[in-house]
Amino acid sequence: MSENLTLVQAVRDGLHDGMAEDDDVLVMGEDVGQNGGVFRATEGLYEEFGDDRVIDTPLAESGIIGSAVGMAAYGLKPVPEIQFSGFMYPGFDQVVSHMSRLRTRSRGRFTLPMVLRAPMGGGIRAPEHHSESKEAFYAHEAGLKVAMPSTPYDAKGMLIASIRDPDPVVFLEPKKIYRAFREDVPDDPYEVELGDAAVRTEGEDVSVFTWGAMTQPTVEAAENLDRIDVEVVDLRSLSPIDFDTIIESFKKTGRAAIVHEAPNTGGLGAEITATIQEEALLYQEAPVERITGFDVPFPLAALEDYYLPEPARIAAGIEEAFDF
Amino acid sequence: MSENLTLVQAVRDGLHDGMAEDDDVLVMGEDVGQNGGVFRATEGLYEEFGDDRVIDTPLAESGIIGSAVGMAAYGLKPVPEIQFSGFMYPGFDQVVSHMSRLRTRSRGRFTLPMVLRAPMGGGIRAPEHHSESKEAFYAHEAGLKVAMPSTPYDAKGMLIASIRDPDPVVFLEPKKIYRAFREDVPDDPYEVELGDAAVRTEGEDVSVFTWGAMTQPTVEAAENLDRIDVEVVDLRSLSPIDFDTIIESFKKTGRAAIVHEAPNTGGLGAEITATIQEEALLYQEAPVERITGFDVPFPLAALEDYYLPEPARIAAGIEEAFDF
Amino acid sequence: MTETIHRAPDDTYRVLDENGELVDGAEVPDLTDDELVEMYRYMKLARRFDERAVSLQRQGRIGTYPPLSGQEGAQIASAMALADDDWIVPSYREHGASLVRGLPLKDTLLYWMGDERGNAIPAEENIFTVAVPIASQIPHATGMGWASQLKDESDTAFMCYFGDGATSEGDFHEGLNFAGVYDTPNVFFCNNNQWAISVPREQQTATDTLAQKAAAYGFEGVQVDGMDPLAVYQVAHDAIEKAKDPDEDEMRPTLIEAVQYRFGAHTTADDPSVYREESEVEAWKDKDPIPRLETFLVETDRLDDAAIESIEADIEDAVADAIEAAEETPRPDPASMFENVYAEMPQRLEQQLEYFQSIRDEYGDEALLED
Amino acid sequence: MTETIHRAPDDTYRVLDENGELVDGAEVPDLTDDELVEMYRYMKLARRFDERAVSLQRQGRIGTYPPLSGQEGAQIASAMALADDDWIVPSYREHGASLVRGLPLKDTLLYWMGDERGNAIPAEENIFTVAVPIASQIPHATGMGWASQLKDESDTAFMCYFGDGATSEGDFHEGLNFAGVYDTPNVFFCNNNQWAISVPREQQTATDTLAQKAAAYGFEGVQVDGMDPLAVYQVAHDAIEKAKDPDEDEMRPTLIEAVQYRFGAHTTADDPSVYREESEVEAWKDKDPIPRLETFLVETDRLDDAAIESIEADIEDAVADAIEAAEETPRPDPASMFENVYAEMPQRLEQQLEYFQSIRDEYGDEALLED
Ligand SMILES: Cc1ncc(C[n+]2csc(CCOP(=O)(O)OP(=O)(O)O)c2C)c(N)n1
Ligand SMILES: Cc1ncc(C[n+]2csc(CCOP(=O)(O)OP(=O)(O)O)c2C)c(N)n1
Ligand SMILES: [Mg+2]
Ligand SMILES: [Mg+2]
Repeated sequence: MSENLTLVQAVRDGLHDGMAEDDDVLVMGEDVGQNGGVFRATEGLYEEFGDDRVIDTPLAESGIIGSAVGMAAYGLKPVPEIQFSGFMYPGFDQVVSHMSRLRTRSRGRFTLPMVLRAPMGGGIRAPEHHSESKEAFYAHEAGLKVAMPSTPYDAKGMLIASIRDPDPVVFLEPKKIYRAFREDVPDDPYEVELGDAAVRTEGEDVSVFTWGAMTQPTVEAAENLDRIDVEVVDLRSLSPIDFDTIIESFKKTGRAAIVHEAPNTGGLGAEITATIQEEALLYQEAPVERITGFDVPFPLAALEDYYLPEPARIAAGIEEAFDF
Repeated sequence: MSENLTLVQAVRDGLHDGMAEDDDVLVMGEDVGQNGGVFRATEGLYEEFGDDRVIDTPLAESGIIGSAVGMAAYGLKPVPEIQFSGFMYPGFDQVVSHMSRLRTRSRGRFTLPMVLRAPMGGGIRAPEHHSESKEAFYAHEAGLKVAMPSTPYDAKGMLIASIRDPDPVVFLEPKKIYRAFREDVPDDPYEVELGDAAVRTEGEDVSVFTWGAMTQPTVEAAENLDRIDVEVVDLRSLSPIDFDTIIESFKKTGRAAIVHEAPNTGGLGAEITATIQEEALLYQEAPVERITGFDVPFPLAALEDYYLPEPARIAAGIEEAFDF
Repeated sequence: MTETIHRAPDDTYRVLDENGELVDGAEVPDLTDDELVEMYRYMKLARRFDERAVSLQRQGRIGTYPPLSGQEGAQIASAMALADDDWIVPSYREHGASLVRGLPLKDTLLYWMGDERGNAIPAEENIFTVAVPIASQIPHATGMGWASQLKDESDTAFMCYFGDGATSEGDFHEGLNFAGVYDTPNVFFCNNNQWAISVPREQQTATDTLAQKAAAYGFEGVQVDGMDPLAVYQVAHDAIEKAKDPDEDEMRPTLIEAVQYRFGAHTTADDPSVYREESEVEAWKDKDPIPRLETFLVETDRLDDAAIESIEADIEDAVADAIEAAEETPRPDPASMFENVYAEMPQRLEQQLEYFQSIRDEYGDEALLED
Repeated sequence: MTETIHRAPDDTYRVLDENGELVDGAEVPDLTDDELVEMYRYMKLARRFDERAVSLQRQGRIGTYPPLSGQEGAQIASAMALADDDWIVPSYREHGASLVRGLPLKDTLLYWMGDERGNAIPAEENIFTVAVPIASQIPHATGMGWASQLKDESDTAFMCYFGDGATSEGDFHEGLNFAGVYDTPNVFFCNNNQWAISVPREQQTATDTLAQKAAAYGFEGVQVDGMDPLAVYQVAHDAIEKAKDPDEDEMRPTLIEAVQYRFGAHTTADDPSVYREESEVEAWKDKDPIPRLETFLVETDRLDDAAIESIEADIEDAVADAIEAAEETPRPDPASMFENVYAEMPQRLEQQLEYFQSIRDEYGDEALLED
């Protein structure tokens, strides 16, 4: 049995099933309770599971993440929500100093089966600080896993995999596509394995690696490019990254582009490019193109379309890689 | 006139001269006053400039950075110190949400001539959280400049350039080499321009890009490698990065290695590699080698030597690049 | 003079009752009739602006907008208590206070239209940029006050605004603690509107009042009826005085908790019916600061129907003009997003700008815009 | 029963005076003679361990180490007040409290020798890992207490330790505020040793006491003489009781400010003579908790010279054994740094481990070590 769901509904479904199958799972954060989350990602959970498992917290990100660390160390499986990924930073110390490394520091005595969810990215005409894409921060921090689904099916499956995972996962949800399209999503819980990329479009000429909300415009750009046979790979998991799939695709095409909305310098596009040339330089026929956000603070709504890679700019980048 | 100083003494000298030439410059942080800083980087400043300009603060990093933002916006030039870069994170929100972007957000009405100093990196047998190397976080954040000197001369010159700079600078000091060696440092204030790399050793075979405390072992490794003519470039400035010098060197050698102590995945080695292949793929004769920290939390003292790249491992990496 | 401030944190200061009558023993603040009418005018203007902004958002003419209706008393009166050289350090909901301080309504609109120029505070106005990350502006305000002191200024106060939810953030704590330690000339003005989006004040903290949190910093905390503009004015005025010129045994900073209510949604993206009862809203509407002040002014012969009518006409025009000016402002130049990142554009950014312009040239802006 | 806790924040609770005499009207806590002697023994052991550890550091046999001398009264007595199922959530200076709770001294040494295995708390002990980032453990303690409540446990208390400096951090504020809101079974035990490295308590905050900061969270804050182990025991005991089983009108959490002094340096890397007078240290040494308790025990015939001697001999052995055990522990396997990062090692880490082992094989460990 399945239902036709948007991505945010699939997130909600994943939370629901995760809570239903394991009493230790709980959801906490600002406005996640009666309000059902500012994006409705926790809608109805409060009514079903009660205020002991769907907890409205005070407005304090370090308190949320830090107390979730304590809860997880004490045997619960908290799924804290940070309302927007741009508001993770007041709690960033708890993420990088504790969440990522309690297992290491205690040599395995204390572990953190927790999932830190946050809507991320631009594209919804949101106010300042609401549109950031800083997945590179989390992927650079050992001890964390980082996931970013781009479809409703993956959203539910990866969220369930994250909740069941014994390690802490930063689960970033591209809010631009929260409601962009629907997909059949099984009613029962299922897992989409963390660490596995998905080939969205097969092709022979250029490999394009992307994730999150950039997957859609990348597939669109690929479709528009009649003369180039593009392979689109959606990484989905940003730590660990599925380099096997990346390298395999690249060895086939010898040409690649990477699309992400995060700023160019120091974004994960650099990591992927570096690894490609480490593992497959002899296959490389052209520079790997990076089609990314610019090295500027994410602009307010009036200019955000110009900041975000969209099909025309992506196609131009793919053509560069192809025509080199 | 000059004096033979260690790196930390040169930092102190730079602070001193910066304060002496401009009454708006002030130093603030935990234990920077009477105690002279836990590394003595502010020694004697309290006595000379008084407690209005060398200010011991409460133990609160967000308070320190946030109030420095307010001070700088109001016309002062604060130089806050964070005691160890691993303790930047409680104030990380102030760094990425405000310090980096107040100029942008106010369209230039408010600007932040401030320098955020912090000792960074491993190698001094320090306790947990005292050895981090996370320069990639700051370099990924538009609006910040990031500096990391590797010599006493540069430390003073870059610090003065940073203090005079109209924009906020994150000034990271590799504490492993705070007292490792001495160098003649001019008594008078001078600038080492931000954004300029320094070629430490010229060579024809392999270009090695590094910064901070890794410069020394890299130069040592280069010297040990008789059969390979190595060029060592110390980036010094990590935002902006001097890509002109990098690309020029690479075009000459066609081979490169990058040495940093930060974790491999998502470190700035990736950025440099990606840019090299973007700008000079046709010159590339071997994969760019990354010789870095591992993707694990920085280990406690007993194992830190194994974590940090040292001459043997660096030499092995350079050989890989050469022998490919 | 500072009896309004030296009081128990739960001893709420009041001047006007809900019917606009002076409460027993209360004194009208030392304001001229013109100033009192001006206060009224600003409150009406802020209210009218708010109504129009909400409706512009519904029509898709501006983006998400945070309404302030119900909170005009606290905002306008507190801002009016400031001297010209004083500063305000606002959150995102202080259009009212900013208006008093000289920010054109057009700028407020531009900002919520997603145009950064709306946040480019005119050079002569002592208003800090809008801060969206909750409580993050509090250390800035402390730092500004501290800087002013270090510069040997002695006559400037810094009024920082934030909400009830903000009191839970670490930055509230650190900012107020620094203010206590350095005895900075700050007034911390908490607009306790009972809700942080859907989280009620009672779930934000276990204390009876927010004012009592000042005990953790060594200075005074006081509650004021935030729906009573005259009470707010007096308390703000006294706190500002104390910030500039405290008595021997007084500390400069004050935490003011202005108890009030947000009549509307948290922002236009919010639906409060999910989390609160309409009856609660109605009960608070009985305390609406505008009719309250109006009654007082009319009954004390400071205002009459003709004046009200002319004020209303004026306001209508002012808001319409602001909307027109905002809507007539050409959209920002896309290339402007590369400006003001640094004083001087670094080479890599220049390259990105060049590439950006070449893409625009090649494909046209249309191709770069979402439909 | 909780009169020790329901008192003004500056009404410091005391049982023994500086000479080890009961203060007027004070009661000796309900402890057996054996328990009282045990308290004394633990304090002596902690002190002796501390002396040896400092000297080991001077000899280069361990790394940087944070001494606890002067603070034994607060640490030992508070930890002894806990039941077996209770937890402690320490900072980096609680070797004394951890010792009482069952952490082998050998582990403490290993940790400060830079061996992570020293932080691998034995599975049966209810001790959380050491937290170095100041105040960051406070939200953890709240989260653990909260989790215990959500699991319907009702008889577990969570004692969180931190210093005076920690009270300035945002995490102190957020952690205590959450504890108030969810009424968690926590005791927040502030070891106010007057100094945060070189920053004196008076520069940390403008308040008269740290205890009064509890007013910001809606629960009790109380000061206790932290150099008086019997007073500390009683207050900790009562706070723990209240955490588990509060009266109708009580909240579970308590903030305890234990006023005490660090006799030694902040850590072995610190030189306190730069920032504080020796006379201050001497004045506090007059309040040393160990002779104070000793006098009391001797004068009340609970202890005699023979017993003291045998305790001292015992302690000498225990510390020597711990040092021997730590020094005999083989250095950790270098490859162990790749373990325990994740439950399962990801492929890239496996590759890095493989590369690391190949480098070790090729060059030998000597080449990888700094001289
Ligand atoms: C650090 C941070 N966390 C979360 C948010 C999202 N958010 C915006 S407004 C708001 C509620 C604020 O409540 P309050 O402080 O009472 O101010 P009010 O909106 O009621 O004026 C939240 C949670 C944010 N802007 N910043
Ligand atoms: C977040 C953070 N900032 C700075 C430090 C560096 N540091 C270590 S101990 C210390 C002082 C702590 O003082 P206090 O809380 O009073 O505890 P005490 O050491 O006196 O027991 C500082 C500043 C740190 N460990 N963590
Ligand atoms: Mg509110
Ligand atoms: Mg202390």
